[in-house]
Amino acid sequence: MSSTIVSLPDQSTARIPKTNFITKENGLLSWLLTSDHKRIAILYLISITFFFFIGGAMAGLIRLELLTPQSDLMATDTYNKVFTMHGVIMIFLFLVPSVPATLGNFLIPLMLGAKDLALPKVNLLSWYLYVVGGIMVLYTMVSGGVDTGWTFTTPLSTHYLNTNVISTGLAIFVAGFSSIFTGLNFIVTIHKMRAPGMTWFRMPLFVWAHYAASILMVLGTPVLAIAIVLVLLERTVGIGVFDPTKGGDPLLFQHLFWFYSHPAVYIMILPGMGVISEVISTFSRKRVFGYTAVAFSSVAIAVFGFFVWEHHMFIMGVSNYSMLVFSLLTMLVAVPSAIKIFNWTFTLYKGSITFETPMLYAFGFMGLFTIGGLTGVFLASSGTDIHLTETYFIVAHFHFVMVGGMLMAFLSGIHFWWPKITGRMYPEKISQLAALITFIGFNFTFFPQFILGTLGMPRRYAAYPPEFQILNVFSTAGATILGVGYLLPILYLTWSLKYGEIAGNNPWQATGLEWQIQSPPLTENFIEIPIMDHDAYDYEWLERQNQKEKEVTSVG
Amino acid sequence: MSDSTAIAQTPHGTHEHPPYQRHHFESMDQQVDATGFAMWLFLLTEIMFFGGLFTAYLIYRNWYFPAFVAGSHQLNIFWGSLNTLVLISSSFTMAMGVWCAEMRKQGALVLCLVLTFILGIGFLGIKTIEYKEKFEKHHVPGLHFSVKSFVDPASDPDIAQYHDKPLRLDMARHTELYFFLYFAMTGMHALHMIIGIGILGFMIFRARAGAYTTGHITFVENFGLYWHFVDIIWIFLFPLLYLISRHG
Amino acid sequence: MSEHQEQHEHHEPDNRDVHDTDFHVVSPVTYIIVFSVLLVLTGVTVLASLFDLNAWNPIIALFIACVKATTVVLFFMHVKYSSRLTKLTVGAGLFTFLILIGMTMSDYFTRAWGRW
Amino acid sequence: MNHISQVLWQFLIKWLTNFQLYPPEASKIAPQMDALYFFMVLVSLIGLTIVILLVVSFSILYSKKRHPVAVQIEGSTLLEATWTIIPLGLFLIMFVWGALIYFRVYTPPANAMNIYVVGKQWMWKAEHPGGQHEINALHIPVGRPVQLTLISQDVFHSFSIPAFRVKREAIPGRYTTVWFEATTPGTYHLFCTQYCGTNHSAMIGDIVVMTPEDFKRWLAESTSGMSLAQNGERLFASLSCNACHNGRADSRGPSLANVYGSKLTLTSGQTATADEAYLRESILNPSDHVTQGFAPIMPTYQGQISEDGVIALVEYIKNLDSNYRVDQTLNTTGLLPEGEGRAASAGTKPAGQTPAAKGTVKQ
Repeated sequence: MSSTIVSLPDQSTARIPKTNFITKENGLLSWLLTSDHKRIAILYLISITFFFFIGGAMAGLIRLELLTPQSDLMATDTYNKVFTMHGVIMIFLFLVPSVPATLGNFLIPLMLGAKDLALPKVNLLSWYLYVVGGIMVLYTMVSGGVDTGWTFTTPLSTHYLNTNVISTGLAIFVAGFSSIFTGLNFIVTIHKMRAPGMTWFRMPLFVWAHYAASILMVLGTPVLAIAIVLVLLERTVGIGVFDPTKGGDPLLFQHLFWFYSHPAVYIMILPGMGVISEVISTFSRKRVFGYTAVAFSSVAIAVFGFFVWEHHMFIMGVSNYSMLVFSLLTMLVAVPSAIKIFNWTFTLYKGSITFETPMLYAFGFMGLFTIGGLTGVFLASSGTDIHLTETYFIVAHFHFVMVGGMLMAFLSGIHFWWPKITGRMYPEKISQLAALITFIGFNFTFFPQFILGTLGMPRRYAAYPPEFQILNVFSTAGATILGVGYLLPILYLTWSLKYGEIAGNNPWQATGLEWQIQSPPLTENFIEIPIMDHDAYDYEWLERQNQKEKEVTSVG
Repeated sequence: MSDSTAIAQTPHGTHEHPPYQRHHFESMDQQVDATGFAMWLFLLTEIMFFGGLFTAYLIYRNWYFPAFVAGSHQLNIFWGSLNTLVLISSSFTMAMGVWCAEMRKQGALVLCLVLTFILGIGFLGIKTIEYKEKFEKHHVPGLHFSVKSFVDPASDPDIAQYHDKPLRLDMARHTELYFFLYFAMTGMHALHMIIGIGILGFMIFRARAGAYTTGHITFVENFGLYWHFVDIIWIFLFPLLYLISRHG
Repeated sequence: MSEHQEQHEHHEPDNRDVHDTDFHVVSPVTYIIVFSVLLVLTGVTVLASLFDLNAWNPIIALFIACVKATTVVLFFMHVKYSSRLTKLTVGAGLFTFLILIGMTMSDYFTRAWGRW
Repeated sequence: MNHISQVLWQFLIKWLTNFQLYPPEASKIAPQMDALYFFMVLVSLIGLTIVILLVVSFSILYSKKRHPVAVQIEGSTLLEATWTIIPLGLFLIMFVWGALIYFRVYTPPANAMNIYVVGKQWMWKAEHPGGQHEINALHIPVGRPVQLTLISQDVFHSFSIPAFRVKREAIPGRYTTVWFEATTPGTYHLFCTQYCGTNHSAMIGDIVVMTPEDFKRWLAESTSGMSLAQNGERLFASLSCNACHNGRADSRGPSLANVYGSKLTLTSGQTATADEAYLRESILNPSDHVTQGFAPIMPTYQGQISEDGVIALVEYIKNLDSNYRVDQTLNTTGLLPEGEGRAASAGTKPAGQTPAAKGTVKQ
């Protein structure tokens, strides 16, 4: 019988290798001054988890406030500050770096057969920039907060608020450079550090997705940086570029801001799509259906992503003619996403599917991302956009994409590569339960918001007409469930660091190069640089490899 | 699709590494390539960074053309042209510096870098003179900005040659936007120059110790890219800011 | 697909490589020519601005600036002798830059067409 | 325990009785937009069902238990093309359909009745041509196209009426317009949907749709005695606009009679249509809007008139069909000593001693 089906290797014989990147050096300094991409990935993992829970706490406060129609839990000002912080933290400090800076950082060199990213010191620098940005956000939070909303709409942010816009702006500026350096590092690594034989079309789709996202990071983020610099200058010296009373155009800020912030959505989701490709292929023991189409759709999303930003401004007084162009292009960008969904679905076809936690999260991703993507079309079509934009429909839409999509993908990836990162398995049963809870909680939280939005409930409201209450109650109840779903992994993953089963090199029998080495890997990743002589997701190759190993051990 | 042997790399592990090769690179070629490519990507981010400013410039120039003309006339074309020459010369000396490094001419390299350094300082010096003049004439936006030279050009002898018609107050106010863009763009450019000059100082110091004349010139080469990029920005800033409707 | 070996291309027969890494060494003569071209063009652009050519003034100024920038990129920055990847990178930067400006302008220029 | 469940029960009852998936359709455009909306919902549901069905059935058919050996498949160009082209086609339909509705919402018909809306932190102020002001409310008649001319005094606001399916941002420094025709009398929500600072969620109000008779009664009851155009006339005189725009042969400014809606040739050679936005701009930034044949001598009124004042002036100019009244004002002020004349013209003149200007009659 063919052995493309391999179950977990015998755990009793596996043990954690004595030398690995974690044990190589000890002491806090060895971590803080490391240039090992794997250690930096772990630094990132810890810091983004920290910020995720702060952002999550803010989300909890928002949902609690919205339990009742009046603003009774907190003053409207506080509410505004809370949702601004939620947005700023979740977007700039969690979603943008989530998969790339942790899993991408850890895995891209491993997947390409390289010893490290091309610029290890820049990689460390980018983590430090992230931390500085994060600390500035925390400073903003404790020193009175900021209530611009994460979109910093001018002239509100420049002339009408006296909160800490400047420190927040600088924080985002700094964190933006962290993201630029990560993206730059990935692009260079992917171009220049591939192992012999690792051609473009042998790269795992995870790498393709990161390549596409990195392009967006490198080319988009600077525009956000300059937009923020202009806002800060407007606030400090009052220069008038965005000030209508001085002849400036506040819409220009929107153009510059969304030039980054729309592609940013793809920066957030593309790496997640990369994770899903890996997970679905592994747990159906099958090559990804239409590898080339999936790879190119990532790049297509990245390229088209730059042409669609104006759909955030359809009702803001942009020219109707350019609206037509942008609306059309937005429709086009939906197509590659559809391609991906169907290709993943057909990867299951004639596979041999198992349902471990990463796969459950991946299924969750596919369902929720499909809804998130399709509701995006409602907003891309200019007619329905008029009614639905700036309401809870939009809130629900991007939470389906970002939380239902990206966060699911992130958790999927964390579970999937947990054995590789730590050398230990997570507990399977409870994590499946967590995946289920997350899925249910998520739908409970965000589905009612679609209806709320259609009914016209505006976003960023601390108080709302009483007839919207019941749906908000549903949403808040769901958020509680969702909170449990996110707390569980933190607990059992921490537990598994000490008590988890030992994983062995390749517990999932996946084909990526990262699975062919010890877990946790050595500091230099590969004892000898591998030579790639097969395509990505070549399960027959893996089978031959296993056969060979078996022969060797039986002879020995 | 499956040209698996497309990558011709030096076989790994067979030759000893030069001291400046970082451990994670397989070969010196790979290292040089990767860092050069990274530098180019960094320059892309710089292009986009300035892109936002250029967009703002184009929009407002289009909207408030008379104000931009009047504002432009306030800039001294002599200093502007001189600065262009200075910067182009510094680019030339930098390019020569890279060549000297390639040719392993240590003395000449140091000379070129010092010349570049001096020209860079010169550029900033001239910029300071110009800024000072703007300050004195109350043309710094957000800071006691005055539209006097624009509503009453006759009062301003510096622009007599252009015979500017007085601007109405509503248009004259928009010169503030012009000057803001002037300061933002040239200031951002000057900031890049300052950073560059700082690095140049460090490089002169290292070059005298012979660091770049051993065949490993990546740093000089990449710095050269940066310096030329800053030059290119100026090449666009000069006509856009200084040369609007200069005919009297 | 792979760009690793493109930098090995050599363009001029008189190219002299004296060190172990494979750079194309651009001769000082080229630099001097480029330098003088840049100086001349600076003169031309200043001169052109002194004549009233209506809409042509900014076009000429920008055209000259583009020529100057291209010269710097090609020779001082060695792009003419660089790998296809470098050329592609420069192209990508230019492309996104034009997208930013062009598509933003598409809004501003067509606003006047309708009454909205 | 009992208590809590009772609250929950009440809640559910309330919800089930008031359950709705979309707001009432109270305007002409609403059913059209809903048609597209439900088309999209349908397409989405079908798409989602296909994905879920495929995933579930593959998961069952090809689970490891049933299907222990995976069959490696490369891909299929035909399938690939199918799920590229079908979604693309559907998305294009939605694009065209959506654009048609978009243009309908933002293209007011010529006979629409115009109401000015000023947004400011944190209230909406509607100004009817007859001089009726309302805060955080808008009274409109049923069955008549209503055009809103929106502007903001400070930050971006967004005027949203979910029951009408229309929404438009009020932008600082620029007029925007939207129109609708209410079909059902009733009271509907008005929201500000663009985040505008502390009391964003308090910037709400009621849209009161009334039968034409009720509306007429309401207009009569809530009039402040002076129409918007009359207010404008007062301002016109007090700002001495009539010193130049008096329609005389030797006047320094162009005649403003019947200027609204006409095509103007500017000194720059461009032509412009004198609509509300143009009139507003030429008051605040006159240098950009000098009509051919006139010297650019008009001072800017930026910072001197509030948005409400500009609206009054615009409304006055819109309804100015002869220079007779301008001339009258000028003559009377000319007879009075300097200063007094202004006060007189500003204070007493237009308060209804002459039959109301045409604009006020219009509505």
